[in-house]
Amino acid sequence: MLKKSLVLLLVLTMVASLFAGCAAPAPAEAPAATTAEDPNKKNLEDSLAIDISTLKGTDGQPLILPMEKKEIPARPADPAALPEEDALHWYDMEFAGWSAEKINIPKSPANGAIGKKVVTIINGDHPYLTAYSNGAKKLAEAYKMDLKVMSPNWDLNVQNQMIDQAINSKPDMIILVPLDAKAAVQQFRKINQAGIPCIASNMLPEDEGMKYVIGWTGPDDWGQFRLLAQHLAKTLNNEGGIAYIRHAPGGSPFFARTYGPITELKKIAPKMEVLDMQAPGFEAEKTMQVVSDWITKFGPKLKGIVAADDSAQAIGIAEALKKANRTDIVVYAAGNSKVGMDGVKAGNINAITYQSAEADGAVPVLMAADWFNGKEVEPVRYLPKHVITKDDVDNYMPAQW
Amino acid sequence: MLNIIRSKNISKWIDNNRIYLIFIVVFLLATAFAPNFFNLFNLTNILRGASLGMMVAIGFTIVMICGHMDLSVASTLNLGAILVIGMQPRFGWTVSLIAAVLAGGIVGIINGLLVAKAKIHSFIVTLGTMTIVQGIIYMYSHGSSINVTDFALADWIDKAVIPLLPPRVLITVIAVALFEVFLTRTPYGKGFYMVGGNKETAWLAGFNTDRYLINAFTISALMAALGGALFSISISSAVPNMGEKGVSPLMIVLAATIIGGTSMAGGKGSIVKSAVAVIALGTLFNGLNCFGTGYEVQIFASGLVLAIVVLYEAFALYKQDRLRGQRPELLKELEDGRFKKI
Amino acid sequence: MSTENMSTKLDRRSSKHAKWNLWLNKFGVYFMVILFIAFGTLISDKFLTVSNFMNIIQAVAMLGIVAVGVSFITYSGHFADMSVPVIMAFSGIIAVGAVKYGIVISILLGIAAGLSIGLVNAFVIGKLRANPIIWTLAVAFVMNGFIRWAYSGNQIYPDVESKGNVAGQIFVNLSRMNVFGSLPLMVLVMFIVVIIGQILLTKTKFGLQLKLIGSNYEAAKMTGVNVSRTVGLAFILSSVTTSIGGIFLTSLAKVGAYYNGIGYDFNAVTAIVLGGMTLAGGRGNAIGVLGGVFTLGLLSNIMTLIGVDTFSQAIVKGIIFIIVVGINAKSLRKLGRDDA
Amino acid sequence: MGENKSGLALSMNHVSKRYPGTLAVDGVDFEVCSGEVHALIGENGAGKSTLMKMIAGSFSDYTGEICINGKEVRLSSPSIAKENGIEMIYQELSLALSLSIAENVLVGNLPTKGIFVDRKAMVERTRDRLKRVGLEHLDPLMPVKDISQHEAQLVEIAKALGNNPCILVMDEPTSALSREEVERLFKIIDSLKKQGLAIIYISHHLPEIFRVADRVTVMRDGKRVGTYEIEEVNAGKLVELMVGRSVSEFYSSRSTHLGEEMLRAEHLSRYGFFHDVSFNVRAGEILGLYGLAGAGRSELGRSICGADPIDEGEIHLKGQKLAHKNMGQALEAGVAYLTENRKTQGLALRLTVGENALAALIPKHTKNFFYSGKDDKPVLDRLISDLQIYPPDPSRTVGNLSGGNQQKVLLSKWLSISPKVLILDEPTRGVDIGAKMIIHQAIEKLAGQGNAVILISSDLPELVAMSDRVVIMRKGHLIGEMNKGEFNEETVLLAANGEGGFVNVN
Repeated sequence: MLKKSLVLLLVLTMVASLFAGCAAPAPAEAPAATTAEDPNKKNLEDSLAIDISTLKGTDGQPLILPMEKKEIPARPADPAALPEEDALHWYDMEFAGWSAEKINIPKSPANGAIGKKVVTIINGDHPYLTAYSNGAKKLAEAYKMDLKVMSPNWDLNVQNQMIDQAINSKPDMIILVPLDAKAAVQQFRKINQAGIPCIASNMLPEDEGMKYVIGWTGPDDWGQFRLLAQHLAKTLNNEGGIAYIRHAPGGSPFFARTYGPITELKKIAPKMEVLDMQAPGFEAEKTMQVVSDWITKFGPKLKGIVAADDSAQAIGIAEALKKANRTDIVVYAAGNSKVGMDGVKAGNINAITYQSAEADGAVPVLMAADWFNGKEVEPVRYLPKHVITKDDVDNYMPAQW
Repeated sequence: MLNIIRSKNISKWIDNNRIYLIFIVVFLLATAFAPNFFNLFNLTNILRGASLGMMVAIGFTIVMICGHMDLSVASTLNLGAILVIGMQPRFGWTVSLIAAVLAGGIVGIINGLLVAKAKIHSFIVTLGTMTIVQGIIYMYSHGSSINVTDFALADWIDKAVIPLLPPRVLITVIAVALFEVFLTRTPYGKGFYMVGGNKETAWLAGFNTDRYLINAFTISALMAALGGALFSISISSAVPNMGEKGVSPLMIVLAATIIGGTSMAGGKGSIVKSAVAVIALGTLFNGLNCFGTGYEVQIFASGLVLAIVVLYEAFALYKQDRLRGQRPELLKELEDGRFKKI
Repeated sequence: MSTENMSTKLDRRSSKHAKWNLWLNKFGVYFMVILFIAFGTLISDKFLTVSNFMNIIQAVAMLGIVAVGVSFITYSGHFADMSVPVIMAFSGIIAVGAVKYGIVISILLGIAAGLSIGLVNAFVIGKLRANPIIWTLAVAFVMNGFIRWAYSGNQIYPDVESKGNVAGQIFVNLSRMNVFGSLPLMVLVMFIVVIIGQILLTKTKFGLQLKLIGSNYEAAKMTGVNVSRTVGLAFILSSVTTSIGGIFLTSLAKVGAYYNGIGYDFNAVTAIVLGGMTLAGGRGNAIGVLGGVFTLGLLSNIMTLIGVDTFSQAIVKGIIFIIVVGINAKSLRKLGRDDA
Repeated sequence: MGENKSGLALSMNHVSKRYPGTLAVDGVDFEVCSGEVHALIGENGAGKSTLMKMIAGSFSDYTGEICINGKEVRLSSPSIAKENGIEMIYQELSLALSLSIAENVLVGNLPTKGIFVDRKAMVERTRDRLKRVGLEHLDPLMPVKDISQHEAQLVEIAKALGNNPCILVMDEPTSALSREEVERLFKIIDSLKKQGLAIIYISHHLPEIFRVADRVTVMRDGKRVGTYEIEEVNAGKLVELMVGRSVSEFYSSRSTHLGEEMLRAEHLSRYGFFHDVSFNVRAGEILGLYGLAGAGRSELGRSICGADPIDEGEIHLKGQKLAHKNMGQALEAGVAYLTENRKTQGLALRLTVGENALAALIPKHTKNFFYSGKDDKPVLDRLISDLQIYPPDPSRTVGNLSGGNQQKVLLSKWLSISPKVLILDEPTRGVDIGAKMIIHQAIEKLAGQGNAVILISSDLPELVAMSDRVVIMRKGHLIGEMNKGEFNEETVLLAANGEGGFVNVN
């Protein structure tokens, strides 16, 4: 009896308070309507006057660098029909976003970035993403934007809820780092349907998802790894067997950081051979085990290793090589974490990609600001590509994470 | 004397209904303090987010009532998700949904057979099948996520036609209600409690305990697969590794089931309470997120809730143990003042 | 008369059979190890080499260190410690933070940090009798949140924290160091932990009473065993070896971070159970656990040598795990020592 | 067959059942008629329980033929046995503690309305059944874990009776019951007999058998020794048949040499369990402690040995105050307690005889941190031969031993450390006569070595024969004591009931 009455009471309070709650948000919108033309113009002028070129990352590099151009080839009729070693097999993954037809994109208010409310939803907790958030905050501060960062800790279900929560708080812009390229489609669609402008960041969504966003910014994983592969081929004189330590399955890096170099090497150094690929996760000891097994299995055939991560994975590789005394094997990895750069400096890693986490976070905010300021925004904005080697690693210290 | 009885009853009542109290407290606090928390949109959002956990909690609770543990629910959920999306382009929604759920059922039957017939500890069996199923999922999807471009169903399933209850939530709520009725109101359902409470007795009373266990694991896997499938339908895509990073749905459901009052020893538990616990945890997360707190605070808070519940349970058990067999007339003697007060 | 003879004969045979089964249960995992070694030798001529074996052992050394500690908990019938990952992360991050005070203090503080979680577990589970899995899960949640909050989601580095003193270098080298020529320190520590674990389990009051507790908690209590202290000690010992594992892991990864140690909870249970310990408690030993750890290492090694991809490896591992445990459960049931 | 019996309800022809390593039941013929109480007796391990489990359908791999009402059936699962009208009351309680009484009583047979459980009918039906065993005061919706053990035993009986069986098997149904409850049970049995039920009654209590049984079958070593009309035999004959040799005098009189005071309890109280208990026991003395179920005897024993707390009062051991905080410290001082729950609290059933018997010795054999096993073997050999544990193999798993041998192992755990004061709580419950004698001898030997024994037992002949002095508890109070020569079974029982010419010492 007591239980029943409790449930009844609970339902009643819920229903009653719901109606109270529904009525509440209404007055909040009132002031927006009264805003006059003039302050808008003033705001735009102030916003345009802000100079962000002086902003620097914690590594001393400029936070914002000019965008790199990328050549977009024609799409083959059926990319999936091509062999996996062919770069065009991965066309839809690599060149997503360039040719997407935009749907229902809100028009820029062109009234200045200052004071705009932006919600950034990242995909999880990781030191890289901490640096990412810092970069985003730095730029938002420069533009006096109100930036809120949410993290779903790698949980897709939670990220979906956070998107709804973000929509519910009616921001001027949502920046989303999707957990997954394909699941992102529906996420962006939802934001788009809510009428909120949206920018995709870091993880490149599928072409289908790019329809709903103003643009995407982030590292050009494929391009970076092509660059890395070129460096690798040169070091090894276009010969030798390569093994790949992959990213965690489920995301585009899982493919970009393996098939980027594979397709590139196929093109520029066809004599080089793919020995094996394994995904031991981001654990040094497991990677060490895999690489040790490789050394046993392939012996002198193994000439180079490409890893998707320059910290734990690269450490595992270095340990295995050191134990086997194989100084001849070259190591290439993505990243520029502190651990990775230390590795480059110590000679454990031959080269890593330059992927500034802070810039990764800052560029989408910049894109948002540009959009608020009424500027033209390109659909894709890559971070600059660069391969860090022992020669220039000092320029990128101290590391961002 | 009357006092003792009354206080005993109240504490018993609180004990039985603690999850509702926790939920109300969390809900009221969030309503009072969290910005943008209390409106239809957000509450629908909470329910939508909780529906996956609620669906998984149904079967998980039944397995736990039987005194067992199903660690494979997270993998099974992924299996349901990946299959329904993977098969849709060729077979359409209906067939692929049925196939996905049935595939989950197969995992459950294997779990059940290994636990009931091979008599291996369920913790171990499901730890093994968890790995195996996850491997199969990766093989099926080649480590990639997959999607469909047909959004019609996705839009329908998550749209709040009835306030607070989009179809996905409605399906979940109906499933919770049906299974609760099945479990507590039908003789067959009661059998799960019997099997969990004392397997030997249940067997001697003529229950086919093995079949009960197999059924429990099958229901668990079916519901997990269904939950995963519905979730993936709602986003028109499936990710092979939900829960591999961060906090797995398994841990959330496990925590919720315990907070909801289901005993790990078996024989005790309620699906509705587990479901309410999932919603309560979702509300806690959502409310804290409204404040803009980071994920660390949210996980800290839910851990704290779990810790308090576990401590309270341990304390209640300890007290019960201490007081078992006390003679009321001797206590009366104490009250009369023949002895020093306790 | 004749029937009596029959029955005694039967008795003797069954007793012999029982002893064999018992032995199989205790050290059967090494049959599997031998089986795998034979199989590995067959499939690859590079398998049976010192360096390959060193690789295998070194790769599982940290898991071995952790698993032996956690096995005390399993042995006492308290399943497993879900707070293993946070203990590893916490001890590592504290050790890195303290590296500026010198390497000894760093390691001691690191272990003390892990120990502090272990002490809480020991009190709540040993004394208050909370459910071990759920409690340690709650601790994992709370500590995970706490570490993230305390370090604002950042990771910290031994070389930065040491402010240039040599301790940072030593810390990073802990997991890379060789002693006695070419024996890695980690492997040495693993063997020491196993030996100490084996002695503790089989040769001390603590171990024998732990066995009693694992077999029947109430009976142990009514035999005068200080159950809360003994169970608590199991959790404390587990936290100590887990901390050691965590410090090695952090040293290897060169960063202290909240995510270090993920997966070690279930991996440890896998190794322990493969090694012949049953979740019901009171059965198995540390040497068996070592065998379980070796099995996992060998399995990965052989599969990579054959060229099995990551996904199939997971499937094969899961199947072998279930089969091995199934055989073990069956042999125990034959003995009438059904744990189910 | 007798005239009042109407045909065979059950007959078993040459049935056998093999466990790994032992032939537990070896070609036994057994039969019960409708309207008959057929007692089945034998020592522990004689095969009675196995035979009964066979009837209950616990085994699918027995050999031989079982007929019910003349029709051959294969009783391969409990549900088949139930379908054939067989109900069983187990020695060990088989109730699900977390479920309600109603759900336990009506298990497998819940009343339904449509597809749902009919709660109202469930409660009513349960109430009816509880009334039959005198438990009408219990709420059917109360969880079983909240009722006492003897009530649970009656619930168990109510559960079996409720299914209207035609064959009822009772395995030691009285072990947890008080005298009044036993008497009520016998009345129920009488009326069931009149209704034409066939009842198989297993018990170690010979007086009970002479009270209820019509015929008796004796088993030994898995074989049937013989079946007799109850008028044909007497207690001595039955014991002889069970043990296989003549037992001239069951309880030997022993000469006691009482030493100094060993243990003195002063105004001990554990609030709500027992209040203001004072008594003493001397070296070499066996002190009987008697009381009806729920009188607080076991609780007193547990508190003295430190398993439970003491709220008030003092214990003196050899004149010195015993300030123990837990059982370990009490043991160190020399006070041990043998629990009445052999299986749940006494033995680690999955461990071996040796490991169990030496469990209490672990701290003593630990020197400089390490346990030294070198003294184990002589101690173990002595214990096994003293107590005649069978099989005499310390590496056997205790769980596979018969109940009597398990009890011996439990006792050996305490004998191994020869405590100054040993509190024995029901040391021979559910134990056959042979084992009982050996246990009694061991207890007397322990006392003879100058130790004190406190014997808690519901078995009145045992208590009266063994004790030098008896103290009586009633409802949580110690109400008096009687010296050797002053007490017999009747006076002790009357005193425990609060009657008779008994002087309250308080």
